[in-house]
Amino acid sequence: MWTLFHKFGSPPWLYRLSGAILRWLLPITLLALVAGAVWGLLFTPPDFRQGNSYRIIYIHVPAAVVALAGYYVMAIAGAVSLIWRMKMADIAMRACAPIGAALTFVALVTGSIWGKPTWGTWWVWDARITSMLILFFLYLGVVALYEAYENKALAAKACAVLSLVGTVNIPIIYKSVDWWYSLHQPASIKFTGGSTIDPSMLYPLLFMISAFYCLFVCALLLNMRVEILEREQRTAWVRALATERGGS
Amino acid sequence: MKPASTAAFCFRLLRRQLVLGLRRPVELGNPLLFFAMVVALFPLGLGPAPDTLASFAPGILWIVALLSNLLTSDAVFRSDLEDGSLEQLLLAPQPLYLAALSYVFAQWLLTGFLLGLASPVFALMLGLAPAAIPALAASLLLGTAVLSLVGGIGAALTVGLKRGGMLISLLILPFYMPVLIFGSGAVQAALNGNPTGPFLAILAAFLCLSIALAPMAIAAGLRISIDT
Amino acid sequence: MKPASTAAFCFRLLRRQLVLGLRRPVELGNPLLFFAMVVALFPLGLGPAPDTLASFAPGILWIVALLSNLLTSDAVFRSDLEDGSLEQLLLAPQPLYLAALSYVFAQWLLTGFLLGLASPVFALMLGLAPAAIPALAASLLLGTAVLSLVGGIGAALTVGLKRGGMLISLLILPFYMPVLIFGSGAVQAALNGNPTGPFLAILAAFLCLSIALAPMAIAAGLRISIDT
Amino acid sequence: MYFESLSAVLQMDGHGTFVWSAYFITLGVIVSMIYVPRRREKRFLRQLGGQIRRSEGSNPPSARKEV
Amino acid sequence: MVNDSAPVAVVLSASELGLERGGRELFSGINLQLTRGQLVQIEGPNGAGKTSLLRILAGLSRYGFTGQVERHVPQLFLGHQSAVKGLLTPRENLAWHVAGESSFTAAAIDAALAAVELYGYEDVPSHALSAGQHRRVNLARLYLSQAPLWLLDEPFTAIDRGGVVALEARMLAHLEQGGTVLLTSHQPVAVAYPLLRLDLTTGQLQ
Amino acid sequence: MVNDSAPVAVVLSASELGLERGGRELFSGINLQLTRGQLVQIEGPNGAGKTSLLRILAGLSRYGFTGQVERHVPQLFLGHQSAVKGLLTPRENLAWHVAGESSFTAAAIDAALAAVELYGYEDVPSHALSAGQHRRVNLARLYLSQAPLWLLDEPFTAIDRGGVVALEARMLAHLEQGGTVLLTSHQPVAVAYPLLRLDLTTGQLQ
Ligand code: HEM
Ligand SMILES: Nc1ncnc2c1ncn2[C@@H]1O[C@H](COP(=O)(O)OP(=O)(O)OP(=O)(O)O)[C@@H](O)[C@H]1O
Ligand SMILES: Nc1ncnc2c1ncn2[C@@H]1O[C@H](COP(=O)(O)OP(=O)(O)OP(=O)(O)O)[C@@H](O)[C@H]1O
Ligand SMILES: [Mg+2]
Ligand SMILES: [Mg+2]
Repeated sequence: MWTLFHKFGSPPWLYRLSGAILRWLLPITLLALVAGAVWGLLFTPPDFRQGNSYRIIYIHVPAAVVALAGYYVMAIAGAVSLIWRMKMADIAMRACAPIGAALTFVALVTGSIWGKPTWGTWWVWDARITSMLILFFLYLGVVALYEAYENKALAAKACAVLSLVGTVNIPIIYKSVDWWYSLHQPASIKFTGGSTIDPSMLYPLLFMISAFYCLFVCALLLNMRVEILEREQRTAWVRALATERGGS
Repeated sequence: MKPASTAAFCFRLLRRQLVLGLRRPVELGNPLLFFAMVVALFPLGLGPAPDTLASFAPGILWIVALLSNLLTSDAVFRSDLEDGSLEQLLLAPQPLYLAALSYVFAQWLLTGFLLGLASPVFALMLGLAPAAIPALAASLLLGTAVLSLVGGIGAALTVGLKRGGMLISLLILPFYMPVLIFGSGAVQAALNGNPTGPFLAILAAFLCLSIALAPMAIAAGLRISIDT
Repeated sequence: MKPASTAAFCFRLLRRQLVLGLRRPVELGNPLLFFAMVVALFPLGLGPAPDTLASFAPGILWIVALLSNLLTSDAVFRSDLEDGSLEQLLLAPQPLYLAALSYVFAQWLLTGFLLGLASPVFALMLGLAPAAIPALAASLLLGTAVLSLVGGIGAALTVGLKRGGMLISLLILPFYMPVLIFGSGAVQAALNGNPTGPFLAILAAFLCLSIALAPMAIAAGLRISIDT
Repeated sequence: MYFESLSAVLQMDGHGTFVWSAYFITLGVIVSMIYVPRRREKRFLRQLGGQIRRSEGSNPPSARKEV
Repeated sequence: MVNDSAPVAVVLSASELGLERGGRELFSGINLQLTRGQLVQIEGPNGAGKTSLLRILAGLSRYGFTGQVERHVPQLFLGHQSAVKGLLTPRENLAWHVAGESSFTAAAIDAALAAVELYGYEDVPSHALSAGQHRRVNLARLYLSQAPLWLLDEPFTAIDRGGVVALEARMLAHLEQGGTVLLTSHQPVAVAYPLLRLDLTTGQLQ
Repeated sequence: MVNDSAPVAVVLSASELGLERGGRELFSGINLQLTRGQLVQIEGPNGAGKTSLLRILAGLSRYGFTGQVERHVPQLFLGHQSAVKGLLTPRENLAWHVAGESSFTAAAIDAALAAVELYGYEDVPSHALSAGQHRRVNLARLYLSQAPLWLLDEPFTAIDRGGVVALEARMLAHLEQGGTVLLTSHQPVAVAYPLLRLDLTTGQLQ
């Protein structure tokens, strides 16, 4: 266990491992995404109330779910980096933020496109949407803070502090936004309950959610690899790699 | 050498920060003027119909309080970083947790506290029903303390940045939102004749939580910021 | 020694200020993000009911634009004063009037201009009727330029002060108010289906007036501020 | 397959613009999520390789230490 | 970390310090044992890394360097920036100093201000002082503090010739009481006391 | 005001200058005629009023003093603050300098940076420079500017010994080309050139 922990702290090991994982995970992920999209777009019946626009659900919901989970991954990595001073946790945390921001962005944009035919408006201040918007700001905050620091070791520490503050706060934010929405009770617009969803829609949705999780892992590893190289650019193994692969 | 006792040190810091704030209304901002100014803008921008203004007064007052806190938070540690005082503070043998708390407390006294005291005047300007005024003042006093503590975290994390701009507003506004919701909720409840106790209790709980945790985050942030 | 031609000098200053602004991408994104977040505060404070929000949208957007301008214009000359660049600027043989104009223009490009371009998105988020959006963008583009010029006067007068600056920015605020009134008036007119031309023409007239006069006031203010 | 013809797929009973634009925006984001780090990695390795070759070929002109 | 188990004579020890900044190695392999009664000057041209080393020794830089530092006694660090608040008077600046030393009496503060020739300026806001007077407010802490170890970064900056002589005398007194002084300075240090030099390029104390 | 009718040799003249700051009279009755080829050092301890006088002569202080100043030629003023923007690189700082001199070529700027030993730092953001390097960016203007009159406030601050020697050589070259240098410094100025001293207490040039 302890040795595994140490191995995770070793950049060249992680770099090689991630290369091996990506070699099969990335194609599988892309294939699954395409398959899921085709399944959702072409092979499922339309929703009886919303017609075909509901097909957006197969990207909207997975993006939202994974974006939310991403914040916790980021915060855990931040905690590890602060407590055990593990360099690779720094790097993982740093890599989570832009991915999470991109997925949140997808959820917001697709949702807003969905809203137009469904509710006739691009945007409503619904509890879930509002808290997702806040999550978007949180991600952007981490990205911006990281970019603003010139010394990347310090940047990672600062982001770790911020994302830890975020973990304490996110449940509070979510609960308060929920409560805020229920207080104002606008009767006009409501999400349908997710529980009544038909299996013919549920299976492709679950499939897409798993594909998005894989996508998250792939993007995370890809980003970590660059980050590892940039941080370790003075070590012998990176320089060997550069002369071997970048020499041409 | 025996260092000053921690209590004496914190008191000294508090006094220093208060004097600095009072000598320089710009630095820690003059939240009251800002508040008055922005409250005056709302009727101009939204149109002066008294009934709509009054019904939105709780939200407006709380948003303005939040903004004025946001703006002044940024400066809590900045001048100390620029003239080297922050280095000295980090070298002090007393716990940084308490020093951070003193800084934030001084900032709150000069902004949130004053604002809470003066809020009835502004509430009357916007035509808020007098029954809601105690709830407004109480929620502002509690809530702005939370805002100051949270704002301190953002300030500590961004103070050392050469290219940070007003990054702080991006970092901490999301964390301000629960306070806004329950703060304006308390006033709204008072307006509707509902009990305000639960709201104030939640704000107090936020305050306890942030007194316990925020100074730690501030201290960590300052140590990072000072390290070039 | 022949000094640089005035046009080249102004262009150089503009470029310098833009690069300084762009070096901190945060700074650039900041007015926009600030705008987005503050817009998000309003539903949280006032409640999410779409129709009230929409009816308040012109006022809210204009007030937020004004605030974000107020906050950024304070900094136009501050860092230059602190590092001694302002002294050098005042010693330059070229007319200070044009140098001041370059500074303000760069500041406007990085705030008001971007904000005007991005405003349709925020307008949609608040549920503003699409018909009013061109009027909103046009009035913001014109109006924020006036705000930047007027704000520059306040910045120039207060930049050298060790204490008491907020008072003068308070003096500047009355000059912001007509812009706010006509700016939100233009959007309101578009909402009601009235012609927006007159409002925009008045804003353009304000702009001409302030281009002619504000840089002179800024130059005078800088000379005073630099004199200890 | 639920749809009868390609044009039905594209139109989706009038919701086609919405559905397809949502999918294409998502596609764009996903592609950039994968493409951007890969390109950064390649470019970084190429730059570093060049830098190493240059420093091996010629000594830096000033006396300062280059690590 | 203040570690009381070390022998009393050693006030600060550092081993194998190395630092790299902006792709340049500034120094490496610096081993340093400062003992009581030592006067050490860090030598090097502009950009050699003197300030960076001093900040590491003081504990202000905590990330990004290699090696170990152990601090055994309280220290007084005076950096490039003077830590003097323009809005406070010199007297207030010293009385409410943030470094957390013991509270000084008003008489002690006045004596220290007199020693740095600020008599008559105690109650002027510090922003109305000249460049040299501003730095002197900070130097007054040398007369107040009881820390055995002084870390001084260019203490003579902006100080006139008389001031430099007085400062050297103060350092001598501190050294003779068993204090330790580690300083950087581009001006020659004229103290009638054995001066050790730390060469950053070799890492040797001579 | 630049006044072309004056005899060419006089670059700056001041008559009966007097200044009072914070209730203290700093100087009075200063009459000064600076001509081409003069090297003048303003003398006085900390707080004597050297910076204040220099700012009056440069035209930065316009109110609050008595007497007249006439400036006949373009000048280069380097003050206590370096006017170097931390976010810009040294090269950009010089290329986009706000003082409005003629646009310098990239080659001239690089040569000036090399002259102040910043070769290799041209493209580093200036906030990542050491204290001395930061000031050197500003001093590079001495190699670029063609102004005949230099007003330098403590130009040697934070500069190492080699840098001071180079700076003195640059001043000598400027003087020999008919330039004028008026400076303040607490360090001795070692230029092989007749040095005049302006004593602020007597107002005399010796
Ligand atoms: C621009 C913002 C958004 C718009 C306009 C929007 C719109 C929609 C619409 C129209 C539906 C279908 C509802 C129905 O079946 O009646 C939906 C479903 C859903 N949305 Fe969003 N959405 C947005 C953002 C979000 C965000 C940020 C999340 C994530 C937290 C989210 C999570 C979901 C989920 C889980 C469903 C499917 C489950 C259900 O039907 O209840 N949406 N959205
Ligand atoms: N934040 C930073 N980022 C990158 N490099 C830096 C940073 N700060 C300093 N440096 C570099 O570190 C080197 C040493 O700086 P330092 O301030 O320690 O020098 P110094 O010896 O004190 O010089 P001086 O005599 O000019 O004060 C310089 O070359 C500088 O370029
Ligand atoms: N803003 C001000 N208000 C009042 N008095 C001031 C102000 N600025 C400076 N003084 C006073 O003017 C005097 C001269 O200051 P000046 O900066 O000219 O001194 P200096 O000769 O340059 O000293 P140094 O060698 O320390 O740089 C000082 O005694 C100072 O107290
Ligand atoms: Mg230094
Ligand atoms: Mg001076």
